Amino acid sequence: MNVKTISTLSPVSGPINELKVPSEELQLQLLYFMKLTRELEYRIERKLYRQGKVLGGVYVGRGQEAIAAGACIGLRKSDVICPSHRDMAAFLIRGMSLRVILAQYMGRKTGATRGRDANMHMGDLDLNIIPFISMLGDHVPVAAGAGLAFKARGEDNVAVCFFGDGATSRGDWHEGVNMASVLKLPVVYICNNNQYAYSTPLERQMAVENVADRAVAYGMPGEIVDGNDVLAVWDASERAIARARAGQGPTLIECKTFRLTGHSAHDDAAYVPRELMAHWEERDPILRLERALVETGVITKSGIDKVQERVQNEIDEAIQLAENDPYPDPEDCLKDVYFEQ
Amino acid sequence: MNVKTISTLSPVSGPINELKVPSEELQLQLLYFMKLTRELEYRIERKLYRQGKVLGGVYVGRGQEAIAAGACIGLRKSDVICPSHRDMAAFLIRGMSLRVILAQYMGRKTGATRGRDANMHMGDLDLNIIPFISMLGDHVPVAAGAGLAFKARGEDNVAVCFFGDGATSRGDWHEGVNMASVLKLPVVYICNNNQYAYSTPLERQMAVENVADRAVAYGMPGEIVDGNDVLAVWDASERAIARARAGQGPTLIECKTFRLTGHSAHDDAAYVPRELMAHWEERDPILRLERALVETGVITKSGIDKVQERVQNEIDEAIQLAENDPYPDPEDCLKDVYFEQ
Amino acid sequence: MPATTYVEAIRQGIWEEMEKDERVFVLGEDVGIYGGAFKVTEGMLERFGEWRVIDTPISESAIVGAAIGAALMGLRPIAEMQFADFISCAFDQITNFAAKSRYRWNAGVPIVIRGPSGGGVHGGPFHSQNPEMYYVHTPGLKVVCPSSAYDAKGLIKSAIRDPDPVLFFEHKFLYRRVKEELPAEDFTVPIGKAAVRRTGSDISVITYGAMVYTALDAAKELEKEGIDLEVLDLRSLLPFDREAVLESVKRTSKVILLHEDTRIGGFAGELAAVISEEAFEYLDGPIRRITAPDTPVPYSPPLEEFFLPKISDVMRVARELYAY
Amino acid sequence: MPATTYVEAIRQGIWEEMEKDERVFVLGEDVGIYGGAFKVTEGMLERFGEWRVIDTPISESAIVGAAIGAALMGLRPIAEMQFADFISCAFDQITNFAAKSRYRWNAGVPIVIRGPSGGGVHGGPFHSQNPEMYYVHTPGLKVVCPSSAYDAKGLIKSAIRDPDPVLFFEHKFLYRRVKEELPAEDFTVPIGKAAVRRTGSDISVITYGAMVYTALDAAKELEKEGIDLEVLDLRSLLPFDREAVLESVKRTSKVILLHEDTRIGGFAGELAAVISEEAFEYLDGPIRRITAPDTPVPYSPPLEEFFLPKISDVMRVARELYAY
Ligand SMILES: Cc1ncc(C[n+]2csc(CCOP(=O)(O)OP(=O)(O)O)c2C)c(N)n1
Ligand SMILES: Cc1ncc(C[n+]2csc(CCOP(=O)(O)OP(=O)(O)O)c2C)c(N)n1
Ligand SMILES: [Mg+2]
Ligand SMILES: [Mg+2]
Repeated sequence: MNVKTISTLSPVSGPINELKVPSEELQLQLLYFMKLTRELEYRIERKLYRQGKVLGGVYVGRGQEAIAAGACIGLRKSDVICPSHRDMAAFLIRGMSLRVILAQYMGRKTGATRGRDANMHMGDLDLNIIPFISMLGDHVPVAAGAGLAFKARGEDNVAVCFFGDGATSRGDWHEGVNMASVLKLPVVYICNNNQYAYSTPLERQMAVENVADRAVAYGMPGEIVDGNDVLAVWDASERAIARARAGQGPTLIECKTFRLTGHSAHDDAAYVPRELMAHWEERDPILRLERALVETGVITKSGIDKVQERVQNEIDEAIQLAENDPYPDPEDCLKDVYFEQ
Repeated sequence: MNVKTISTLSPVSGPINELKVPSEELQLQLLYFMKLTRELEYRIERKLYRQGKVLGGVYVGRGQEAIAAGACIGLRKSDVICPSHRDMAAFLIRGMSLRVILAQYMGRKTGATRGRDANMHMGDLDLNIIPFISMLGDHVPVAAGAGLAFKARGEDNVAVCFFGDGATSRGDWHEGVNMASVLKLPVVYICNNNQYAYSTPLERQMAVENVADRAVAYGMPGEIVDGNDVLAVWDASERAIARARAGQGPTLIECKTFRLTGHSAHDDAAYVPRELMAHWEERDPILRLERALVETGVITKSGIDKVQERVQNEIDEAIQLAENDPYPDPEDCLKDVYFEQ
Repeated sequence: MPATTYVEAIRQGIWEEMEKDERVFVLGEDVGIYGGAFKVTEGMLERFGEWRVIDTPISESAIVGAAIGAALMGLRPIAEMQFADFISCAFDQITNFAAKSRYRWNAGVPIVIRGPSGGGVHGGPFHSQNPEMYYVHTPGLKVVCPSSAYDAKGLIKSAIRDPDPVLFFEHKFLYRRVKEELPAEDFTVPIGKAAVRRTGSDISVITYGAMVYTALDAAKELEKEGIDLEVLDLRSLLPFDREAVLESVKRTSKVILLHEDTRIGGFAGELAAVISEEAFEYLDGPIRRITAPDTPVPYSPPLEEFFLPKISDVMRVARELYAY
Repeated sequence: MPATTYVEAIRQGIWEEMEKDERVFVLGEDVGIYGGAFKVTEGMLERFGEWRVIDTPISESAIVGAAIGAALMGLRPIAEMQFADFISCAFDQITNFAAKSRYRWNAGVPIVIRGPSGGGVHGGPFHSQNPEMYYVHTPGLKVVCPSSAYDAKGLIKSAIRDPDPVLFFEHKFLYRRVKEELPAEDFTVPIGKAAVRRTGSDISVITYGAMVYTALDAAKELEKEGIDLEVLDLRSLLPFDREAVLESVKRTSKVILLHEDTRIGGFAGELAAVISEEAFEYLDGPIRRITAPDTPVPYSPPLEEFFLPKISDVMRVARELYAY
């Protein structure tokens, strides 16, 4: 396939491209949410987990923050999102509080699932977030179903569904995108192609070069964007969202990116060549955005420091609150399996 | 996608095209097997079923006989096939006897599954036929696994796997062809696109025009052939089989065809427009082959009558045998759930 | 009023709920133009339009997944499995996404998944299955197996109105074989309540689905021998009517557990555990199970007949137990 | 000889079978370069090469489907599920294709499907499941749940050599927590044979997997009170050792059925049915079940601790039963 990758930011310096860009306010919001995401996941993975305050599995999106941020920042409250396991920015942008998120990771009663489920498995119907389940790809038809509800009711909301390159091998992924295509449902499918699924490189996952090549099989547009360029992600998402709202059906956006960490907190990613990691570290999406915003005068260097400070303070505060939040009562285990009056 | 449909036979008259054709002997064999298939399924669906001698569901491939015939005639004994529910010619070509097949349909002890399973669910390891299970698409990864065994052992056998257009919507179909592609397994995937899945037309099944368009998503060749032209099916299959034997991985062949009957014996296909049915009746693959063979002098009209006579006699005889074959003993129900010494 | 068949009762139940509640819709394979393989949704496409009667691709997992998503957004989906056997393809979505949703994040998934199950029609291993136990063993789901037209209609309505995921297993052998006059007015049958089909004093036969008739026929025969069977139709398996089971067992002190499903891990095991835990002192004899043997459902008539529990099985075991 | 952990025992068992029989191979996600999420296949890629240690796409259903196809062509596949929870995605292939193949057309499917199951490690609802019953209820399959390093090694070898599909559920809590010295020479543990872990005269505790240790710990405590528990480790659930169960129950006359899996439709039900059918006259008290409650497996420590059956549960029920 002959696909051009859309980029607005130079990989290692400032802006290179005069694509449609979001307002300065939105650019600053993106910076804030990406930095908040980075710092929050840093604390979870490198501090709280290592301190034994977060138990079980921890998966972070270090190096991939631009994707969920760029895709979610332009959504309406009435749209619904189905994030995957490296999309922390999505939760933050939708308005889930740091305390609720941290309490989730620490298994507290105040967490998004009141201690029932772990880590990224956070949902909230008031925020229109449908939570991920571990079975990769399962939320792909679920997102189609949300879109179906919108379409059946004549609403112009959209469902935005996130997944990794590896998840596209699941049967449910195929069934879900196929159904969305056949019924022309208002869904935007966003793939973070970080080129690995756990230790498995892309070429062991699919016999095509790009995840977007798979869109052809569903008669839907497949677009490749530089996933470490938040403005490019925003731009592609805006167009796909508009398409969905206009009743033209689903779009698949592939965001090329890289996981700047192991698969989960216990994995040192020894299987990733050092140079490859270094190559992508240079293309850190947050650094790229910072450089661009400084060059275009949207923010100063000290302005960036202030954002970092704000982010740290907010997280410090939230950790304090969450750490002091209560655990669920043991007998809560028995509740809410079914509707209770 | 820009795909050319390959045809060698004119839809309504003789040969139109000088593609590579099989030997005259093979052409005559194809004629025999297609006519045998037609007559056998006619007896099963229109006689034995209506006489109450075949119980349960009956699915036939009337109008689609060229597909399994063209794809199987060139296989080696050591190749394996995974037929679907409209591929009777496959069983016949592989050497399953009429009596075994008829006994299968009549639930006799001498049937391919000794009365345990129904209709097309026939398998025989000695003939290298892996039987279909009802769950559409399930045999697609199974075929990949057979190919995997060949490849792992360094054998140049191939697995040929058949399915309908509708089955390609199943998750297992996706997972299976994807795995075959990634591991470059020697599998030939053959789709009978008869444009309906039960009552559901193609456009409710997929948002692409051709099933072959889906091949792109797996980096494998997708080829469209006139599925009512047995010589074209043969030609495409030969090339795909050769490719698989040479270690170049799987191919998807889409055979455009039409179901000249209801979905199953109890369905009158009222949802199919009359003109569409008439259009395809004119393109009956057996009539097309007969005309071509007569025009090229491979057989005479009376030669064709003789084939028909032979076919009828063979089936008459086999029905007699099968009808007198015993039913399984009731207690056989309990046997062979596990290996028995 | 003419009698209504079991299959028509289901159709009516869905139809009436769709008339009453515009959130209710149907999706599945061939449910639209064709009206469903067994005609349960016949005429609905014309009446309710293509966004309430949705023909889908052959994608059981996505059918259920989409139902879940639509339910979370406020709709009330009814997903048809063309045969209940194919629910296996949606097992993951049902047991992991739908069943656990409320527990995890307090978001109910009010979906109904329905389809024809059961044997007796020469369907063979893949058109005759009784998949109920896979779901009975999954907390968060409800499982319903009606045996009569009245129950079928009343329970499908309860299922549609239920705030949690309900699996509704119809017995295809009963589709056109049982019928009865139904009330003209709206009625429901509560999920989780059993029905005593025949009161009796000697032995309780606890069963569900098509086996209810096997039990009743056996009871009629045994009456001649002076053996008085009680027949309890569970109607729902999850939740099941524990009180009714224990009440009956405590009264008769002898119990036969009967189902068409296979034995190991079948529902009779659950019942045996509950009874032997909670009514141990009332038992005057061993708990006896009558079930299909542990094999796939075979196709050929003599095999399938052997496979399915029969009136004679119930009679034999009842006589043994009576004499105990 | 140093002690071998449970997880290492499985690795050794697979390794030795691969050395001995070139038909044996491994496939699954991250089993090659990475050596498996829990390192069960570590070093195998280097030793056996890429066609015997196959990294697959994330496609559980195709992993099992491909294993079936390869097995039919004469190989002996071992399919890894990264977590046993994800076996749900392959449910259809396992229960319909693999389980019914021999019955239908006499073609055995000698595959092993293995993976880490069970809770106690704060894995939450999707990394802690006990999926055994879905397969125990499926004729044609075998289901194994080892509790010790010795059994893990002996049973994985039996599973690999078995002519039928075997589901091998490892308990991840035990992976590195239990170890023992293993014989240097080749040994197997037969599928379908239980092991008495502790002989006792008062009450039989019948269990499997990690709960064996809960039972043993409770027994040690109760000994002080003069209550003498027998602990029977089933090791295999399908087939299970009916004789050993009945023998033990007939001897002690009181029975506790203990499992980590949830209650309704759990294996305790099957055992209760068999016992109350075949050892009814020997019972001196109700059959008591101790199981997880009917909920998903919760994540937060206090919830998960509540969820899992505990030593104190066994002690409480044993005291009640002793006093009965
Ligand atoms: C059905 C299923 N199989 C296996 C896993 C285990 N698993 C968790 S994440 C992961 C890799 C996912 O790769 P990808 O989809 O590319 O997402 P990424 O982690 O790279 O963002 C695997 C195999 C799972 N969660 N679900
Ligand atoms: C998983 C599954 N879902 C539903 C069915 C019921 N069913 C049997 S054949 C069929 C239509 C198949 O259409 P297609 O694949 O195009 O094959 P065709 O019958 O047209 O040859 C359906 C829906 C099934 N057998 N398996
Ligand atoms: Mg990835
Ligand atoms: Mg078709």
